[in-house]
Amino acid sequence: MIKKELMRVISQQSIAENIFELTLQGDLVQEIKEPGQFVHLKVTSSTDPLLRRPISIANIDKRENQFTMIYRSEGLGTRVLSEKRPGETVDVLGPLGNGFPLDAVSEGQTALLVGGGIGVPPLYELSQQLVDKGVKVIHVLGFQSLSAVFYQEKFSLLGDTYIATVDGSYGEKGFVTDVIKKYGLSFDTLYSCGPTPMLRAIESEYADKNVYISLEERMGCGVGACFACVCHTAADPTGFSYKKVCSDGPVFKVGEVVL
Amino acid sequence: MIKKELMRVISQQSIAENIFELTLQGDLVQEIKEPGQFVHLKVTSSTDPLLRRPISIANIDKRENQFTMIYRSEGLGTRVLSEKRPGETVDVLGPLGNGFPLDAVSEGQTALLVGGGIGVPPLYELSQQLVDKGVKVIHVLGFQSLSAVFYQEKFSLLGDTYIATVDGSYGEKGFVTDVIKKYGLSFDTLYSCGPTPMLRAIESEYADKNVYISLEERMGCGVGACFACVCHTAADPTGFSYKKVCSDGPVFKVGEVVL
Amino acid sequence: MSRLEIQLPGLHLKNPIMPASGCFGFGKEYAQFYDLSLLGAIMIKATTAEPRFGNPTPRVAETTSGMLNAIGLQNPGLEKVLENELPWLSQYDVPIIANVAGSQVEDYVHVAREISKAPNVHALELNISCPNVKTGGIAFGTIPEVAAELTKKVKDVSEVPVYVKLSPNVANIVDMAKAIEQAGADGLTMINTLIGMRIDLKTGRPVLANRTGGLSGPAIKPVAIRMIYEVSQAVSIPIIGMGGVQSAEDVLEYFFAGASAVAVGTANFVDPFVCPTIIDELPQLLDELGIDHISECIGRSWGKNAKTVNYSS
Amino acid sequence: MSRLEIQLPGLHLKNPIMPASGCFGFGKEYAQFYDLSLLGAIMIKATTAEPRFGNPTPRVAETTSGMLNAIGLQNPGLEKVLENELPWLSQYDVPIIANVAGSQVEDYVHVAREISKAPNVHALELNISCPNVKTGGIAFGTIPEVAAELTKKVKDVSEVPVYVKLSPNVANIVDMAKAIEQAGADGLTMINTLIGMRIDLKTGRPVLANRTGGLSGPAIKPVAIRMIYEVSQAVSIPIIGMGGVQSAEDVLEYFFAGASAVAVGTANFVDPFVCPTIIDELPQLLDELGIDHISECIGRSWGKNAKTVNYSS
Ligand SMILES: Cc1cc2nc3c(=O)[nH]c(=O)nc-3n(C[C@H](O)[C@H](O)[C@H](O)COP(=O)(O)OP(=O)(O)OC[C@H]3O[C@@H](n4cnc5c(N)ncnc54)[C@H](O)[C@@H]3O)c2cc1C
Ligand SMILES: Cc1cc2nc3c(=O)[nH]c(=O)nc-3n(C[C@H](O)[C@H](O)[C@H](O)COP(=O)(O)OP(=O)(O)OC[C@H]3O[C@@H](n4cnc5c(N)ncnc54)[C@H](O)[C@@H]3O)c2cc1C
Ligand SMILES: Cc1cc2nc3c(=O)[nH]c(=O)nc-3n(C[C@H](O)[C@H](O)[C@H](O)COP(=O)(O)O)c2cc1C
Ligand SMILES: Cc1cc2nc3c(=O)[nH]c(=O)nc-3n(C[C@H](O)[C@H](O)[C@H](O)COP(=O)(O)O)c2cc1C
Ligand code: FES
Ligand code: FES
Repeated sequence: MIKKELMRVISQQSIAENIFELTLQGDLVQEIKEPGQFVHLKVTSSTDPLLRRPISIANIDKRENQFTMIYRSEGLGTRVLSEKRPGETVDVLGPLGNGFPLDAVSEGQTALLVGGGIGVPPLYELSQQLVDKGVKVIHVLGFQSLSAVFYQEKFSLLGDTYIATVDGSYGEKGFVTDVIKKYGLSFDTLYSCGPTPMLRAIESEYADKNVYISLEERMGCGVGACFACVCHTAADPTGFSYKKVCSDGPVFKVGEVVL
Repeated sequence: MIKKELMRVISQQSIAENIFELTLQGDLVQEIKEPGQFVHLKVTSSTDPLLRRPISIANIDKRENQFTMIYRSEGLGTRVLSEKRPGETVDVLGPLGNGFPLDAVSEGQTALLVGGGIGVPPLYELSQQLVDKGVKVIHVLGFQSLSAVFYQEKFSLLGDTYIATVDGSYGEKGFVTDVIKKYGLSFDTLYSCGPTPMLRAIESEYADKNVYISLEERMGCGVGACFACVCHTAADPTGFSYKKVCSDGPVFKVGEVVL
Repeated sequence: MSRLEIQLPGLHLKNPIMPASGCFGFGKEYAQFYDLSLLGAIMIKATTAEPRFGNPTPRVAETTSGMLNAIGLQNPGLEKVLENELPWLSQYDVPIIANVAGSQVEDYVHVAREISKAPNVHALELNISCPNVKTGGIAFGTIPEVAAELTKKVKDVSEVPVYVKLSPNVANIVDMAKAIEQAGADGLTMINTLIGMRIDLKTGRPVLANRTGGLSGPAIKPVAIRMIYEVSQAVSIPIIGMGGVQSAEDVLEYFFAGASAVAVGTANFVDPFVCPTIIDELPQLLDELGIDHISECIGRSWGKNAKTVNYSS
Repeated sequence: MSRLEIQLPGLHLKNPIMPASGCFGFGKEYAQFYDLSLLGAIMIKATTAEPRFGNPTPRVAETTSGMLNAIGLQNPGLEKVLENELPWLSQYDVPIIANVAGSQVEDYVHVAREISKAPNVHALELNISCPNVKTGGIAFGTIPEVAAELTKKVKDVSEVPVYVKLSPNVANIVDMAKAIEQAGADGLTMINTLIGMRIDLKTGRPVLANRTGGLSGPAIKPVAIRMIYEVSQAVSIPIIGMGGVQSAEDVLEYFFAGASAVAVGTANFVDPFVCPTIIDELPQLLDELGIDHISECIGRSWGKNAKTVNYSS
């Protein structure tokens, strides 16, 4: 069930250039169903900024009633969010949307988790849950440059982890798809979250495979009411049928929607 | 000289119902010339609220580089201001305007200081400077009710202090002018700050006397540029001549401007 | 009788608070948060004769204390609204105001005739002012004669009272309102969005795929208040006001200006509970202001030239 | 040549930043804060033939991320402006744009003829759009023919280029702009304020003594950007943009939309140093965006249908 709660800031720290890790506490945590779901944040009680900001859930700790998100300080909203200190509160609406299906891969099989930039965070909770389930995980994570890399060690503890940077300042130079090819990584299921061009590349390479992707779109309500975040369905690419990223997604099976 | 400075909050406390005493520290304090001048405050870096808020200077401590103001939490701006904690900063523009002339009364003479509600604060600094100068001060302070009364003791230490409340819940029941009459208080110079109806009453009673009043008006710029705060001059009550409350005032000699 | 109750043509409102069209879909999403029967009414998303996909994304952009939208009237079309959405809503004890849109007169007339037959549709809201559709929409909203003509035609076929939604993107809102009143409209709703734009410095292009969009939210409230103040004194049909409403205070400011009910749009996105919260807070605010019944607030700010308001119970 | 330098009819601007009319008086007050020669230009307070006291107070009211004003064109009148204000300003190395207002054609023509003779007045800004004067003002700003007629008459007598200030309170800003361009205007300035109102719940009355006022500040920026985007592609005279500008980013958003210079109004009240601060920050922002000269930004957002911009150096 979707809740709206003033959650307490437990910790906030910068973990890479303009990248922050924020942990919040509140009962809303008990409602989270799957990795890949997101929350919609109101960072101030003032009207500037006015709208909520969608941020993925990167780590869940139900025992402590806490969850963690990782976000980049981009514009006004995330900058204000990055100034929150422990003890302060954040107005959280969530959990929202449908996440990555765990049952799309079975114990003993291999899952390839492919993330780009701020698309990496939700894969961390996913990876932990897959490992708990006995699935072999391999991570391929793309970043702009060394200064933007985060969570490499954490992912490494869960499975093989390849890092690619666009400028080659760290790990492999190039895109995540290059890395997958170069090392001939094979998998039963691929889960991915990142910029649309990356998702398109994955779609064209592995259309025939068992692939799940998480999309980004500008949002209004975040709950399916305003029609801000729709995309065409692949079945009817120019017609009237549609999916809402906020409430039908953000995770879709590849080939379900038009990227 | 008018400065714009991010001043540090030294202390903030509630001293009566919805009334707060706020002390700020910064070099701007050295620029303050007279009691009755005011500052123009931006209470948030966001655009809501957008405009600055004019607040009088109630106490000056040049040695500590601090000044104190006393304000009522009215609407959005003063509510946000009242949430500032020590260590935080406030964006202050000031000192602004012309205050109460000290040379309008000489050593050994008597000054009557008449304040109403949030018009009382600037009289406190005025009273101290008059006493330093060897002037005998008498205070007549009007409030809505007991819960709104503040600084009675502090004023009492400087001179006779009469309190009037509109509802009679404390001190004399009625208006400050009633109290002045009732006790037949006489004076060489009268200084007053408060709601316009009170100032009008004083004007009509003591037009022939040596009286100085401090006006309130809604302001834009606070520095004389926007023509938001003008009033007609008594010499030309319907013509083109005018005074700006922010830069010509807020203190005027009674009979100088049309109330 | 409840101090929040308001009677308007076709509408018996428990309270004068309703979600604005397009900001509440067809109710399903917000039914997760509270019982929709708490609402005074619901203005459903614009319905057109045929289904519409709407504009490409991005469809929304944030502005200072406001937002731009260019949804493009996406909706499943008249048939599906009649088949699915309205029957689903009928489980709630709340009058529905059907927002009717189109690109030519025939569309409006057709949708109005059919949708006004639905048992839970108690009034129509003619959307002659959508800034986000290339043809129609806006034209109907800027030329009084065209608006009046359309109003007449729709009145002829509608089985429920017809409210016409005014666009603020005009030089003289009073002329428009009068023309529509003379054409037989039962009420007015105002305002729709102002036309605006945001440009992304990184891409150098407008943020919205549609380039321009409709500006809503607190930023536009002063424009709405002014227009309602002017129009409410020039016409004698009731006005449902909207534009940046977020609080009980905002609601009363609208009533003081001359509105008889208020719709809440963008604020639903900021706080899904905003409508029931406002409904809860109104009685206390009335107490603070010493007002017995909210209908006493209608047109309070008019002063001398105030006309008596007789359409509210 | 400086990367901020801009050439416009009559105006050689060191940089494209200038205070907007009515938000800077005649400069004296802000000269306490910085050297006015730092500014690209100064748009002085509206000047009328005779002195004006303006409207009763309260003259300003705050709105969410904006403000309303109803000053009513208070000014000392043409004679005093020529005698005192302009000579005082001539000590600074900054071109003056004289904002000319009136309630009938003759007034405009008289003021334009005389004030355009002042040596430091390099351009006129015809204020045909002041929402706060009962007669004239707004009428000139809403009917294209009337605006064009006035523009012609003023052009005939002015010794310096004439910019016309557009009102946003119209249904079709492009028609207005084209009519004024055809009438011979050298440039456009836009936008003036939107008409708005605030009501005080305690008194039950409008906050402004004038009841309605002009809405300015960040709240209106998206409307200004949209109008400049549309007008700049429809006319070939330059536009000085204004409306809610607070930062270097805002300035570039205006350039991308199609403006060739930008005026800052309300923000001066929030931060008296806002103009020099923006001027300081612009070069770094241009670096971040990889832009050599600010003139390259003009109309960047137009996309395919972009027309070449040739009036900027
Ligand atoms: C489902 C989902 C999950 C996301 N998860 C994360 C995450 O875990 N970590 C992270 O750093 N970012 C994430 N994002 C992107 C994040 O929402 C934006 O970076 C953020 O909204 C930018 O807000 P701002 O105030 O910093 O920027 P501004 O430019 O001030 O934002 C202006 C407006 O544009 C919207 N906006 C701007 N960029 C984006 C974007 N990329 N996607 C959607 N809306 C945008 C904002 O929400 C706001 O409404 C996610 C986006 C979506 C849709
Ligand atoms: C020269 C001067 C000195 C003042 N000194 C004091 C003081 O020492 N202590 C104190 O408590 N108050 C003082 N005031 C009044 C104070 O400025 C207002 O109470 C305050 O601006 C209200 O802001 P708000 O955000 O709480 O109310 P809001 O209603 O949110 O304010 C909305 C707008 O109206 C303006 N406004 C509202 N009330 C007033 C008012 N009475 N006078 C001027 N502008 C107003 C605000 O500045 C703001 O622009 C003074 C006013 C002036 C002009
Ligand atoms: C996302 C969105 C979609 C809208 N869709 C419609 C619509 O379909 N029909 C309509 O008449 N108005 C529509 N509107 C306008 C609102 O109903 C309302 O008139 C406007 O947003 C002002 O109110 P607000 O400031 O409370 O949002 C829409 C507004 C938004 C923000
Ligand atoms: C207090 C005030 C006074 C104004 N006076 C004038 C004026 O005399 N002439 C004019 O053309 N515009 C006047 N304007 C409009 C501004 O020049 C400007 O067009 C408008 O405020 C939008 O810019 P902003 O949002 O940066 O303030 C005034 C605006 C304000 C706020
Ligand atoms: S954000 Fe409103 S429907 Fe998805
Ligand atoms: S507040 Fe601007 S002139 Fe006084």
